[in-house]
This record gives sequence, structure tokens and C-alpha cells, in this order.
Amino acid sequence: MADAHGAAAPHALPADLQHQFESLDQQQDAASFGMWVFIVTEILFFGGLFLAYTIYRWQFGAGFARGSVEMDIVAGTANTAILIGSSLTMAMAVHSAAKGKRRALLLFLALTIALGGAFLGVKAIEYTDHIRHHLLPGPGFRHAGPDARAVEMYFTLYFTMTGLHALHMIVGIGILSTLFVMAWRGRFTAEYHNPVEISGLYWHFVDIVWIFLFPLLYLIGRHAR
Amino acid sequence: MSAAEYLPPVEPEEPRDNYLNVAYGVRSWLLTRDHKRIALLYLASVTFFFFIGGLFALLIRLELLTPAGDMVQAETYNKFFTIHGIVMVFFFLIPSIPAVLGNFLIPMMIGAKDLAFPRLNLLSWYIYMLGGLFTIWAIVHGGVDTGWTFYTPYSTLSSNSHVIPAALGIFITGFSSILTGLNFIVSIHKMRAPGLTWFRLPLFVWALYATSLIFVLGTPVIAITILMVAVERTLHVGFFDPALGGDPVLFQHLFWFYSHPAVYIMILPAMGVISEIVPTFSRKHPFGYRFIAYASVAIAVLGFLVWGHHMFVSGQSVYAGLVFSVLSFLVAIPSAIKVFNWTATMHGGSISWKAPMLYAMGFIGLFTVGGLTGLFLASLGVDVHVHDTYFVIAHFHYIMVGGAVMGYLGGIHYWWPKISGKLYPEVLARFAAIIVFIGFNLTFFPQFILGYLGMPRRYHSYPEEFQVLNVFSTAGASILGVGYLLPLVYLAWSMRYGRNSGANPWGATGLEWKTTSPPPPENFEVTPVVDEEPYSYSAPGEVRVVG
Amino acid sequence: MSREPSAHAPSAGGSHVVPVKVYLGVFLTLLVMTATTTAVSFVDLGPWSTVVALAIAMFKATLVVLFFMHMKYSPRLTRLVLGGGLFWLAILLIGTFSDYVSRAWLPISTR
Amino acid sequence: MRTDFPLFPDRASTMATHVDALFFYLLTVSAFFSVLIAFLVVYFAIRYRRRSEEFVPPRIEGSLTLEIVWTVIPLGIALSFFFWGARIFVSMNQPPRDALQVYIVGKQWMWKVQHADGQKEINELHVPVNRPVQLTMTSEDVIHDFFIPAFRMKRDVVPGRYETAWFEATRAGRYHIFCAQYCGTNHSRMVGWVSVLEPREYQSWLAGGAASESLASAGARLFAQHACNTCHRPDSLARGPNLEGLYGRLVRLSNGQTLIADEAYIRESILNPSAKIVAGYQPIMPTFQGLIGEEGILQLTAYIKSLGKPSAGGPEMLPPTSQSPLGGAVPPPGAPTPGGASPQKGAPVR
Repeated sequence: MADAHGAAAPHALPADLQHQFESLDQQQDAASFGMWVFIVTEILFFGGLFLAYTIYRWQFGAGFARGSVEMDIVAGTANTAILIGSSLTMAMAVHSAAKGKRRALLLFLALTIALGGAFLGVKAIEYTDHIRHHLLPGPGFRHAGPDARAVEMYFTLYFTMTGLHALHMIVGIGILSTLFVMAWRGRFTAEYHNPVEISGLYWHFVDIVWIFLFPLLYLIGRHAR
Repeated sequence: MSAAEYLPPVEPEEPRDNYLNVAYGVRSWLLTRDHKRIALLYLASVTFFFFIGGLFALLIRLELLTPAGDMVQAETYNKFFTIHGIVMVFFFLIPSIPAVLGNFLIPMMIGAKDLAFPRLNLLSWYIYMLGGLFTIWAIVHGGVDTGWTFYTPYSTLSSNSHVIPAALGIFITGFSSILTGLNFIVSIHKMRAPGLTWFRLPLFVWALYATSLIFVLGTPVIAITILMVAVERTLHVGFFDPALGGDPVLFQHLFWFYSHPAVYIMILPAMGVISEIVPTFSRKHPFGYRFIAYASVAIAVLGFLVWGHHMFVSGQSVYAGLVFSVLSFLVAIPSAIKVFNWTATMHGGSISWKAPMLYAMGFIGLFTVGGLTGLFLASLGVDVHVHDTYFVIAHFHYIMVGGAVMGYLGGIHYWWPKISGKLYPEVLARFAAIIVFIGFNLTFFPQFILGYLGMPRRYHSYPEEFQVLNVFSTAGASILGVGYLLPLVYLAWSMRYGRNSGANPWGATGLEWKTTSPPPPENFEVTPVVDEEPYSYSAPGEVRVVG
Repeated sequence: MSREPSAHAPSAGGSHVVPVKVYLGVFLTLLVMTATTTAVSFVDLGPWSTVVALAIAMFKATLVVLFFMHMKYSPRLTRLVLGGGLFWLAILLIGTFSDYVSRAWLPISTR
Repeated sequence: MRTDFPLFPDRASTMATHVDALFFYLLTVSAFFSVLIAFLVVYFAIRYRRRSEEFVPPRIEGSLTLEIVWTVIPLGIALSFFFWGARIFVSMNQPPRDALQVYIVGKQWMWKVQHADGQKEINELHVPVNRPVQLTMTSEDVIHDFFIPAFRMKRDVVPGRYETAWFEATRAGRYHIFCAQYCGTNHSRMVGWVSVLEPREYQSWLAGGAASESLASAGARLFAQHACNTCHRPDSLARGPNLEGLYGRLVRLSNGQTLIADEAYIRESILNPSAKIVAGYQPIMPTFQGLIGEEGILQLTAYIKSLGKPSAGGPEMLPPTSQSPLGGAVPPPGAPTPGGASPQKGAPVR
């Protein structure tokens, strides 16, 4: 990727330095800064949905409570724990990469991918369960009792927000798999492991989105029951 | 004072290896990571979309020649103005200056070899083209008739045109803007040449930094809004459908949260271009450099607080209307400061009337009119009457066409020697600038009168008493159309037959003028070290750098 | 063509290595917090239950950002970026919500 | 082609004079600054044109005082625009209490107008001169916008809720009605005429108009037809709240909230009954969404308004009602009343 420079430099430039940067330090600094700016765009991307959630929950409080009660709280809490676990393994992966321990890096990357897969598995089970109970919004939506319209709005937001989050999980697992392959080939060293780091930032962000989705969608009106 | 007198007596020879002749062939262009080549890719695609949008503009004006609207059916006319809006806003005005001039110049202006993420930069162009493909597909297959604003519940329930492909086109192109903005922010923060502090940066870089803030903070919100419209339209769920509990006004909040800052995305880069042209052609340090720089960032930040002035009569509460109105007046102040500072820069200068300066002077005049008519729309009492009428159309065309397009053309002419290494034909360029100025005013000034008379926008047929003013407007549009074709012709001609321009034909300051024209692939032989204030014209003896 | 790298703040999260002990501590705290928020949701606090749930979520998110994402050891610029993002989210939420809340406060005509 | 085209719109309402005054104030200030900037640019371009390549102008960095001057002055002028505009806007959103009630339903590509005493018009609106008229508007499909340029009045018509606007015509004549929010294929044909009539002509128009039943009596018919009275009966064992004298009265909901019963509350309780359940009642009322159209709801609302008063008097006469306890107080926040002011039933019309 880095093309050799014509002029003989007093010290050989590190192989991973891209030509437009002066030093590896500047390159990694820019990459991390760039990822944080991307995370800001993600915050505002999810922000649109959180705004719709806030407005409609303010208008249809009762309906949202009735919808939230339909959720399987055990699955939700378990999923939150799974994702927090995957954040830990991701942080350990970055930690091992920084220490140059390749085997530990591979182990933790694999663990993170596995936990991510588990999360998606639980979501899949929940989704099929809701669909079976005719809770998928749209023409097929059926909900006994009052406030059917508000409950449908709750499920519209539930499926859109958790669906978008799941999509980000799938992309995250794709990134971690490529990292796994690159790490397997020994691409990362103690000096150059920036891709692992910025993928970690992305993964932790997706975990934080779930940390907010869980209480907002699963825990409303539990006491009402 | 004929044009020939300024030219260097001996024609400078073409520099050995520059970014244009270092590699040839389609692969060298389609897989390039050189920010200068990517800028030229953008130049070609942005020009293509400009003339598509321009074509539909002419069709609209032709249709409005007659009150009965008997050139095309209502359905077709609705598609004309929708496609004109979408193509011009998302595929020309938003990307034009940042992606063409910004991509080309920012690395050179900050003394870097390239942007921070060259591969993301190329990806940004491919994403832009993919989005463009979706939109072209929608146009060819029958077009979309929701207006570029996609208001619900019409766009989600009632329209039977190709809403989803057009919406996807905009959704995808949004990511191209995000990548460009992200690239600029990281590069300006992390890759400035040694000694180049923030207040030694050219004002163009300040303007594009502010624009990038809006790219990064605003575009994601339009992306999620378009996604929600697409989900609602395909799965019949109720985000914005009143029958299912949704609220159409919520769509307007989400839409305008991005779309008002988007109009600052369109004007801020043009302001940056003017802040470069006026000092160069007045040969004077810009008056109030820091105020112009701070004004750019202030516009970007305040621009996010005012979106409600699009919704004064749309069912938004009275109190929210009051708050958004006072904030809208605050956002007008930085623009006023800039206009006063540009004019003050010309005071006591040595002003050359070359084409870029003509465009800049035209910009200052027309942007002032555009900005002041914005105050009419910001004051609640008058907006109730003129909202959604041709007064609004005239206002934003004075800003977009009188401002952004004049700024873009001025910038293209100003940096053309640096991009192509050639000089464009000066007399023809001045003639084109004057034609554009006249055609523009004849097209859009009558629309202010039509607006206050109450002619609503997006009308396929209108009452008879509005016809004469519409005929004036259509006449102006045809002049404007000719005016825009001229630069296309003589700039392309100059690529081949123009005289070599040398490194600094205008005697301008700025790092980009210290390297050769066209610049080498890595911009500078040796990364420059900056040790002087920007726009330092008054250094004695250094009259003009030759070749 | 080498020259001394231009002065930069300590690299963003790159070089600093956080001890494993800290990671485990944060991990356990997060688990406890999750259990707490689920438990609290069964107690009827009226409107306060949402406030508590959000407070716990924000606390968990801050832990993840500070330790797992190395914000604690990152330069000031990175904090500014995240702060800016959250502030803009607040503009979107408060700006729109203020319209919905104030729709009911109409200036009732007394003329 | 009509060559005698106007350059300024008719001025036919009380609001028009205020809006035009502000418009001319804005126009003069804008013209002044535009001409000033244009003149300075041209003058400097000529006065300081480049005479020789060697001349290098002095380096002027700027002046703080000048910057402050052209920040503070524009800010002051801008705020003057704001306050004047805001004052007009607030009065535009305060319909007078004795305004004539007109109900407008926007439907893809036509305006259906209903007067309180039964007249129905399509794309036409007959109003008396020098009398405030309050419009209560809703849409059956997409967003429309009721715009009368001559009155300087415009209001979006949003489906799913009521929007109110008002005007007081000051000059007899026929003026344009436009739809100003893009609403589909025939958006430009969704136009009409408002005819402002002298009082005498208005009375003869009223008399000569449709002989059909008044809005309230049409509502009574619908009320019976949908068997609403099985639950909503004045006697004690009624399962639904008593509707007599409901309009304008304070209603306590099951979740402790209180709100003033107005058109929006009545409309929502018909279309989405479980949204706001009156304290002490069960959510057993079925939804009538899709069964009763917007006009039907307007008729039912007019009927409910006429309940709890001696049998409905003549079309003009608004029989005195008991002064609603809250009178002009601002309703408690959270009660989703329509965009415009909820009209209070005040003193009868003399």
C-alpha cells in the first residue's frame, strides 16, 4: 500500500505509512479522529429515530407501555449482558493487539464475533415470536384491547430501531471477520494495529446504542402489570 | 489596459510531470487516489447533472409561458419541477464547490500531499455516481412527482410515481457528502503544513471547514428521514400517516433540520471562493480576516437552529414560530458581516476586472438581495402571506443561482490555470459573466413581484393576470441558459488550445500558487513551511511571481 | 524527504494501554447496572421510572466511552467531537419537542 | 395576453394593511442596503481600478469598531423586523370570539365549505363584509393550504387535525383562493373564489341558499343513525359520558389530566375513543374511523355543541350558554387542541 519514496530517507519509513502522512503517529491519529467523526454521524443517524420515539411516546404513553409489556424482558436483559460482554472482549482484543500478542488477539476477535452472533440469534427468536403474534406493523398487525393504533406505532419504532441496530451489528461482524483474517496473516504488530482500534470504537458505539434501546423499548410500564 | 499587456512576455513551458500527464488511460482515472484527479471526476459528473437540472428548468419556464399550462399535462409538469429540484439540490449545488474545488485545493492550501483518506475520497465519488444512477433510473422510468421536499403523506400514501428509487438516490448520495465532509475535517485538523496555524489558513479552507461541519452533522438526519419515508411507503406503517397515529409535521421537522443547513452547505463554499477572489483581484489583505473566518463557523452553527421558519404556517405552534423567527434573524447577521467585509476589502485596492472578479462582484450584489429577501421570509407577519409563493422561489434562487452558481463559476475561472495549466480566453469569459448576470436578473426579479401578488409555487396553470411577469421570467431563463453554455465551450477549448498560465498568473498569495500549474502528483517538491501571515501582498519588491 | 513530524497531541487512544483490571472492573459494573435497571423497572416510580432508566443508561454509556473507547486517555479534540455530536442531537430533540409541547399553549383570544 | 396586469395585490382585509405596512418597511430597508452595497462595489471597482502592475495597496487588516458597528446596527434593525412581524403573527392566531364559524374540508383537488347553518359550497366561500370569519379546516387525504392573497391569509390544512385561521374582509368583491401546499396532480386546479358581500346581499344569499337542514340537525340525524344515544344518554345508567353542555366544559380524564372539550377533543374521541377516556368510564366505545367522514364529524360536532341548550335557535343566533368556568384561561398544557385557538362560547351575538 505504501509506495517507496524516491529520495533515500535517513531512516526507512515504516511499511504501513501511507504516502500522504508524515509519520505513523499522524496517520493513526487521523484514523482515530476520523472514526470519532463517523461516530458523530451515526449518533445523528440514530438520533432521527430517537426523536420519533420521544414524540410518539409523549403522545401515546399508554400504548407504548402496553406494547413494551409484550417484550420478553429476559431476552432483552440477556442481550444487553451479551453485548456488554462483547464490548469487553473487543476491548481485550485491542489490548492484545497493542501488546502484539497475536494469539490473544485472534481469540478475543473470535469471542466478540461469537457474542455478536449470539445477540443476533436472540433477536431473530424475538422477531419470529412477535411476527407469530401478529405484532409486525402493517396490514397484518392485530392487537386486542384498546390503543391498537398506539401499540402499532410502538412496534413500528421497535422494529425500525432494533432492525437498524441489528444491521449495524451485521456490518460490525463483517468488519471483525476481515480483521480476523488480517490478524491471522500477521498483518498487525504492536506499532501498527490501528484498524483493530477503530473497529473497536465502532463496535463499542453499536453497544452503546443498544444500552439506550434496551430501557427505552423493553422497560416501559413494567410496573403496570 | 488591454488584456495582452499582463501576460508574461515569454510563454512558460509546460512543467515536466504533473498530475495530468503522469499516467494515462481509463484505469488511471477510475482507480485514482489523487485528490486532484478525483476533483476532475467530480467536475465532469457535477457539470453533467447541472445541465440536466438546467434542461428541466427551461422546460418549467416554457410551460409557464401560458396561464393555461397547455404545453404538458399537470402530471408531467409536477415531475419537471421535482426532478429540477432533486438534481440541482442534491447533485449540483451540494457537491459542486466542495467536491470539485475543495477536493482539488484543500490539500494544496494546507500544504499536504493529499487528503487524509484518499481511498474514502474515491469511494465518495463512486457513491455519488451510484446515487446519481438511481435518480437517472427514476427519471427515465417515469420520474417522481413529490417535489424535492418529499412532503408526507403525499410522498408516502398518495404519489404513484417512482418515489423509492429517487429517495434511495438521495439516501446514497448523502453518504458521499458525509465522506467528503469527514475527509476535509480530518485533513484540516491533522495534516496542515508546519507553521500553518488556523489563522494563517486561507478563508476558503475556513469556509469549507464550516461546510464540512454541516455535512457531518446534518446529512445523517436526512438519511434517516428518507429511510423512514421508504419504510412507511413500502411496509404501510405509520411514521407520518395520520390515520395510523403518525404526524406529517414531524416529517417536516426532520426534513428541514437537515435541509436548512443544506442551503448553508450550498452558499458557504461560494462565500469561501469570493473571500479568495476579492483579495487577489484587489491585491489587498482581506478586511477583517478573523471576522470572515468566525462568520463562516457561526453560519454553520446557527444554521442548525432555524429550521422552523419553513413551517410557520404548517401547523407548528405559535411559540415555536416566534423562537425560530428570532433565531432566523440572528443567522442573517454573519452573512451581513461577510458582505460588508468583502466590500471593505475592495476599498483602497488595485482592482482588476478579470472574469473571476466580475463573478465575485456579481455575487456580492445578488447575494445581498437574496439575503435581505430572506429577512422578509423570517419575519412572521410577511411570511404568512409569501410562504410557498414565487417570492420564496425568487429568494432562494437569488442565493443559489445568484450566489452559489456565480461563486462556483468564479472559482472555476479563478483556479482554472492551476487545474489545467492553461489560461481561458479572457474577453469571452467577461462577456459570459455579463450575460449570466443579465439573464439571471431578468429571470428572477419578476418572481418577487409574482410572489407578493400571491402566485403559489409549483403551479402548472395560473390566473391570467400573472402571465406578463412569467413571460419576462422565461425570456430571462433563455438568456441565462445561453450564458451557462459559454463557459462549457471556451473552458474545454482552453484545455487544448489555451496559453500556458505559469504557476501564478494572478499574482495571488496562498500555497496552491507556490507550486507549478498543473501541480505535480504530490503537490509540492518539498512540503512547504509557512512562516508569514496569509494574503501578504504588501511584501515590498515581490510584485508578481513569474512561471 | 523526512522531517520532524509536526507537533501533535498524544495520539488518539493509540499508544495508551489500559490495564486489564480496569476493563474487568468496568465490565462488572456494567452488568450490575443492567441488572439494576431491569429490577428498577418493576418498581412503580411514576414519571421518574423513565428518568432513572435513562440516567442508568447514560452512566453505562459514559463508562463504555471513557474506558473501552479510551476517551479518558484521548486528546481534547476527541472529547470536543463527541460533545459536539451529543449537543447537536440535543438541538434536534429539544427544538422539535419544544414545538409539540407548546402547541397547547395557545394565546386564547379575549378580544 | 392581459397587458393590464397588477403589480400589487388587492388589499381586502384588516390584516392586509398591517402586513403591507411591515412589507414596505422591509422593502425600504432592503432597497437601501442593496443599493448601498451595489454602489460601493461599482464605485470601488472604478475608483481603485488597477492602473499599474507595480502598485501594491497598503495592508489594511480591518478595524474592530467598524466590525462592531455593522454587527450591532443590522442586529437592531433585524430585531425590529422580528417584533413587528411577531405582533402581526400573534394577532393572526387569535380569532375574535364572535367570529362567524365556517368549516372547510380540503380534499384532493377541491375545497368543501360548510357554513354553521347548513350552506354547502365547493370552491366557493360567501362571507359578509366587515365581519370576522373563523375557518376551522381539516383535510381528508394529504396536506393542503388555504391561501387568500387578498386577505394576506394562509394556513396549512393538515389531515388528522383541525387548523384554524381567521380574517375580516373590508372590501366587497371576488378574490382568489389558492391551494399553496403541493398536493398532487391538480394542485394548481384546487382554486376557488371568495365572494365578500354587503350585509343585505349576504342575507339574501343565506336565505336563497340551500334549503337543506342546518349542520346541527344533520348531526342529530347522524347521532341517531349510528345509535350513539344507546350509551350517550342524559340518564344515570348511560355507559357513555353525558354530552349535554359538553362543549367548552372542563373534562377530567381517567389518567388525571384535565382539558377543555373542543372540536379536536370531540373529533379524536369519535375517531380514536380510547386516546382520552373520561374519568369513571370504561374504554368500550368502538372507533368510527372510516365509518364517519370529516363532514360527518363536523356535523356531529355542531350537534354536540347545540346540546345542553334550548332547542337550536335560528342559524345566526348563538343561544347564550352558561359562561364556561375557565372562560379565557389558557388550557393546561398537554391537552392537544388544534393549531388555532379553541373558540370559547362567550356572550351571545347582539
